Amino acid sequence: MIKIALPVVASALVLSACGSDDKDDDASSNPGGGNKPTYTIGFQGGLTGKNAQLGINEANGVKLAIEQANAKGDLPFKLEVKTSDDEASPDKSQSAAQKLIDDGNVVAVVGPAFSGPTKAASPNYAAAKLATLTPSATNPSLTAPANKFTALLRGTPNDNMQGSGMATYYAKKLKLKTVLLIDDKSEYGIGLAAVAKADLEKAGITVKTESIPQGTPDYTAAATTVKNSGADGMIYAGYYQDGAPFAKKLKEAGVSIPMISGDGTNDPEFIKLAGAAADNWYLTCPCADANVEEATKKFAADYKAKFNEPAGTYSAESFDLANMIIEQMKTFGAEKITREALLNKLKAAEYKGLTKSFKFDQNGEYVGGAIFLYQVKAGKIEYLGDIDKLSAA
Amino acid sequence: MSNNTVIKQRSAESDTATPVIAVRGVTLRFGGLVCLSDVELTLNRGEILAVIGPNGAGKTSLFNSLTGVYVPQEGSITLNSANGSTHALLGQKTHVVNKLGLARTFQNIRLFGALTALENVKIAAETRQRTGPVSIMLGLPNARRAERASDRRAHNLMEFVGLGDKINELASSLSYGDQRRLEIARALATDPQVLLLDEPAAGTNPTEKLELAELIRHINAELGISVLLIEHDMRLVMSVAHRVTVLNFGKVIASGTTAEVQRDPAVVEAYLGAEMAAEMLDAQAQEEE
Amino acid sequence: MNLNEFWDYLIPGISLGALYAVIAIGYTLVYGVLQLINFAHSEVFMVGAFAALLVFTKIEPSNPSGLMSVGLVALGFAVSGLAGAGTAFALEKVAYKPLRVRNAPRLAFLISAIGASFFLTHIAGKLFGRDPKPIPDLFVNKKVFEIFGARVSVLQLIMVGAAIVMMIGLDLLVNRTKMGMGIRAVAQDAETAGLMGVDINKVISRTFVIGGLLGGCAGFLFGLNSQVTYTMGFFPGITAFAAAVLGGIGNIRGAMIGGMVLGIVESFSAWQFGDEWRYVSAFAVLILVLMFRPTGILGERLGRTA
Amino acid sequence: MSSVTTKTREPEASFSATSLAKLRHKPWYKSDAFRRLVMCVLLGVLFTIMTGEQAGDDVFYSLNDSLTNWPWLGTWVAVAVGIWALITFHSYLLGNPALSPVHKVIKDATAEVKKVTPVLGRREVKWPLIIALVVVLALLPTWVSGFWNQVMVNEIAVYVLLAIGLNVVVGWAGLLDLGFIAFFAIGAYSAAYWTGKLPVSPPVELTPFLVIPVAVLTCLVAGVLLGAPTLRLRGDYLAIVTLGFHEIIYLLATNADEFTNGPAGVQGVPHPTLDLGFWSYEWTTTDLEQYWWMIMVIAGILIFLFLRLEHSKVGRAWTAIREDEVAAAANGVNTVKYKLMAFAIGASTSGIAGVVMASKVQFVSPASFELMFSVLVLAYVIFGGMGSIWGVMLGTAFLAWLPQILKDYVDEQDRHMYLGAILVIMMIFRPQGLIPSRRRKRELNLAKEGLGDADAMTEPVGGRVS
Repeated sequence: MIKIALPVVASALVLSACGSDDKDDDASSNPGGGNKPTYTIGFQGGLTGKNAQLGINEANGVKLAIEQANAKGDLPFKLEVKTSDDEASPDKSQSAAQKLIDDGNVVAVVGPAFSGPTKAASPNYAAAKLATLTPSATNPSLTAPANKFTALLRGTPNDNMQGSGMATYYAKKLKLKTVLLIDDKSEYGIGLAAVAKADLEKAGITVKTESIPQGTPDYTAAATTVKNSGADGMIYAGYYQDGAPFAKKLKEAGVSIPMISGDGTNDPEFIKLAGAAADNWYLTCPCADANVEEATKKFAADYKAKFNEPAGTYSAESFDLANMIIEQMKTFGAEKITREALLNKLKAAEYKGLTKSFKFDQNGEYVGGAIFLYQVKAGKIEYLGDIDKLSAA
Repeated sequence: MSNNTVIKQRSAESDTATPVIAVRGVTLRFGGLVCLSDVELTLNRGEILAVIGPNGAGKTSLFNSLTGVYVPQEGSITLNSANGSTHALLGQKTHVVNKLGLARTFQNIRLFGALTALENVKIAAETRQRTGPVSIMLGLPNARRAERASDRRAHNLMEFVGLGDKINELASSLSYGDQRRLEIARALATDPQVLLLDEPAAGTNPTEKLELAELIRHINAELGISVLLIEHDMRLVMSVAHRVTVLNFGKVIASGTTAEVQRDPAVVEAYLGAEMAAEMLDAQAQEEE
Repeated sequence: MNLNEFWDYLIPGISLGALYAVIAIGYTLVYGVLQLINFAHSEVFMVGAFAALLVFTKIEPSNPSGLMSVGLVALGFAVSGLAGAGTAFALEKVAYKPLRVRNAPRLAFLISAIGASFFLTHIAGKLFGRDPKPIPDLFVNKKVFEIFGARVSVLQLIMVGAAIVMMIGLDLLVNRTKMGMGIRAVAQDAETAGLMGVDINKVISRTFVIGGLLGGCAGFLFGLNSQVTYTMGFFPGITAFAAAVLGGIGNIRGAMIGGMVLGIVESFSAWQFGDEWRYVSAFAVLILVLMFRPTGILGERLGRTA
Repeated sequence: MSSVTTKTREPEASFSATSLAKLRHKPWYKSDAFRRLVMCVLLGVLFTIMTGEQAGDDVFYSLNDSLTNWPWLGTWVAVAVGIWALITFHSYLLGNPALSPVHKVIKDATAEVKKVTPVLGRREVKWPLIIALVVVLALLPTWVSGFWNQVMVNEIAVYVLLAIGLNVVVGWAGLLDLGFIAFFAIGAYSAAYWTGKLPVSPPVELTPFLVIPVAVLTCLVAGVLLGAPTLRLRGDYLAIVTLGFHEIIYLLATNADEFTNGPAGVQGVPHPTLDLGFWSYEWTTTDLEQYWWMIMVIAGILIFLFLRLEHSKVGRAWTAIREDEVAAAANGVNTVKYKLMAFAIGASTSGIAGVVMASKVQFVSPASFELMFSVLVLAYVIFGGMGSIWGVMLGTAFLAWLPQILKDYVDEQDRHMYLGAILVIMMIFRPQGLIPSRRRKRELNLAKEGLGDADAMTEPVGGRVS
């Protein structure tokens, strides 16, 4: 027994020690001088496990932002990135957070990616006064003051806005009578669906609900359910990975009612996966047209060049949030950046990014933000405009 | 439990004519294959009954039916306990049958090989104790007492079967004959009224066979346990059994004392084939003349 | 509950069940000869799908139809079947045979299989990307037939047809050929079969190859039906394993029946209770059946099916 | 029976020497050395892919990149061929290995260890060692960083608790349970329910410590409810039933939104508090050491209780059932009762772990209870050496620690690839696990020799082929 146990334990301890030795070299130990100080922006999200692709998209967005900021050469400091994988699991989230908290160089964090891990890790971040800017945790309850998640800033409109945007469009513009509301049993999906349902019912529309969980082996039955539901409009609250095969089956089943989905589906990949079946789908997004502006085009090209895949859902949002952090860090000038000071600056900051403008209220909630509507036409996501304006017209 | 009641003395004075086990009209089928057909068998209290028969005659199937491993389709098996109660054994679970007082050994020894000899016996002894997991985990006095008692009982039984010096050896490392005896000790540890021995002499050498015969008689006489014995070795059967029942093709073809059965033409035929049997019987008749 | 809806849900149930059945055969065959759960079979299925994806991404068929489509589908079967067979073969050689030679306990095989499954999943993720990818259209003719008022797509016909052909072929193979006799012999009693001169290693290897072939083809059909991802094997794998057990593991016909039953149960529960209860119903049916028939619906071993 | 194939080919006397030689001659491509070479080259290619680039949008990217990266590919293949050469020609290259200095050092070291091992078993050596180990473990959190502290509590300690429970089921009673995390979930949701955090409110609100007995009871009942009808199933059937049970519990947690709040989970499960009248303590988010010590105490109590059980009639009865169910029943062991007991004990341990997890993380959602975790915890137990509490704990600690440490050395997304590879390699070279229990080891040896008819888990597969 000892023969095996000793070497295993010993090597474990040695390796653990090596792995975490960056704890000591705090940024404050080499202030100014000839060398620029080095700071790290952390990223926490699920890089493995369920929906890993979203976490990877976000991590890549952050990496790209930091690489570009360093390359520009106008920073009074050097930036590094440190990713920490929480496997999209709440109980792994605390240690992932701690990894970033432990590293004295980390001054702010982009993430956590999902609401569950955010809920689990936010008390730890709050205790460490380490700012976390989440690009994709949309659960409305996160910013409730009772939680005391004082270091959490939500860099995305919560479920409420998109859900009500969809409801508004269906109620006022298309004037539908019965809407079938489908969620994918992900946190994002049920949150979005709950808001949409409340708003649709408020507008006097009959709502039918269905759940089609992620990774359903065959969407034919689901498509049949939609076909037979008698609804004259459908909302799909989920991600494109599942939305795409579902769209294919809907097309095969001959469903032709209006279909709308949120930013989880608003992605070029949706069209790539669903092909012609994606046509006519409405897609909402709290982000203005991503295809028109030069800056976004450049971002898309740079991203593709670096990661050899197109920028995915939340890549640009994470890119924005990282840049927002960098911008605030610049305001420190030669001064030493502390977590708390940066957190306070970020709370008050305003930043115009590629996707939208970022600003937070006193609870860390994203402020403002119109919801924009897109539609897939002939294999392209086309910009239709602000939902409120479209519906008013 | 005190030391001297560990091996209970069951009085041999009880009426030897009352059957402990009565098998009536038992028929066991597997699909179309009839293993036992209308088997009748009576084991009287305090006797040693041998069940003999050629290979495949259904002897082990009979044992399995008695102990609840197989459930025969027809018939009844009754156990008349020493305390006067009667139990139907048919369809009972194996461990319940054991609790009612039937213990058995196996033709192909089935010991718990990774445990020591003593532990094998203890397992069986402990099935008669009522201590639960909670009192064991908390180390309550009754659990400790029970552990000590089973330890003592196991030691005594090991001595009884003559393995007193091998208690700490692994069951699988014992010699064949010792394993047979360990299996008997394990069966005795459940404090049975009836002991079912399935070919206990198979694979043992002549000396061991003699010792085994001695042990069986001992068990029967000293402990007052009725014994049902399956055996191929005729010398052993003739030396220990009070009565013999002969099975062939799942049917009882003869039953009686050893001498009666030996002369039964049907038995001889079953063992030797019709022609040989005729010759044998002729020869016997001539001898007697 | 009207009759039209009944057909509407029965047909996807059957086509999904046919896929489950084909995968389940892979589990059942291996269980038959080795009495162990080949946990990594779901990855064989995934590799089959990726093989088809690679080939068709390279070919980039543009608006294929008619004979061209038939050829492409046949190519898909060939490629994915070969890839599946190859993966299963390698799997046996790397994750099972060394353990067999060392007389490892059965649970070690299970863990080895789980390890192999992890490894294959994630190396596929690394090698081919972690985002789902579509298999290009192999037939533009998406014509939908009406059978009893229910819609049946070409793909569903292909799925069911292929499954039936594979199952009949396998049944003939196992029951009518010398190779099948070897498999049955090993399934019944490996030791005796070995003494009779059956090369057990070869039989086991072949069993894996056959199972892998079917699994790979199922992966291709599955990918065609939705899309290809590195994690796509896990749940169909679990369900197919459940199907194999439901039918009586080790029994080929049992696997077919089990797969069909689970496919239909899933589809009907999607209809009656909603899609989110699909696996709940499937596993509830499994547990209930096993409570009353502890060895599954048919409950025999591979060796005794003939 | 382990030499089946070799014995069947006894050459007869009529064969001439040359014809025999011909029979024995294998073509070069069938020789072991050549096969090994092919294996090694393939492994080299595999390593190239494993260490290559992550593919993205283009499915061919990684293939093209890795397989045209000649220096890299060449290095790996060269290393592989080098290893092959070493294996095949080691006697030429190194001389007789038995004489080489390295060999001697290893041999001496093992001899030394073997000499020490029995000494360690002696009472006066053993207890001080155990006490020292406990002290070291207790001090451990004060030496490591906060990150490792979190890992130790959330990922290692909680899973060690789980593994201790699963060891009772798998290691001792020999039941193959692929749905163990279901009870973990029941425990965690019990904690959420009884502290009033679920959408449905409980009759009385309890503190986490008081929830533990309630959760234990709930899991006990759940274990019995699942076990009673299914425990008569054979090994593999039981495996799929438990797996199904897990999936049902998981989907109930996900789908029954009105009761569990669905995938969004429930937040704010309170930290435990201890009030002994004269002294009270409240755990907080930053109290990592205190959590570690709390779990150490819980684990210590469980280990103490379970070891007693193992060395009692219950443990012996489990061994008996594992080895030969028929013989056990024939000797009066109520097999169903004992199996059920193991199942229930395991389930309630899992429940304790669930409560601890819920109140440490303060958040419960289905994402913590995915099927993969049930599979993983079984792998942990077997990797450590089922049946031996120490082995199981070490194995779990190692495998839970490994993905965390790999974070620093490999791409985070690739960690499970390495984990998988390690599982396979470990099972090939040490199928009995890191520290197998003595009884289990004996059973394995018996089964290998074809003597014992061990339980479904130790019995070799495929009829023991040579």
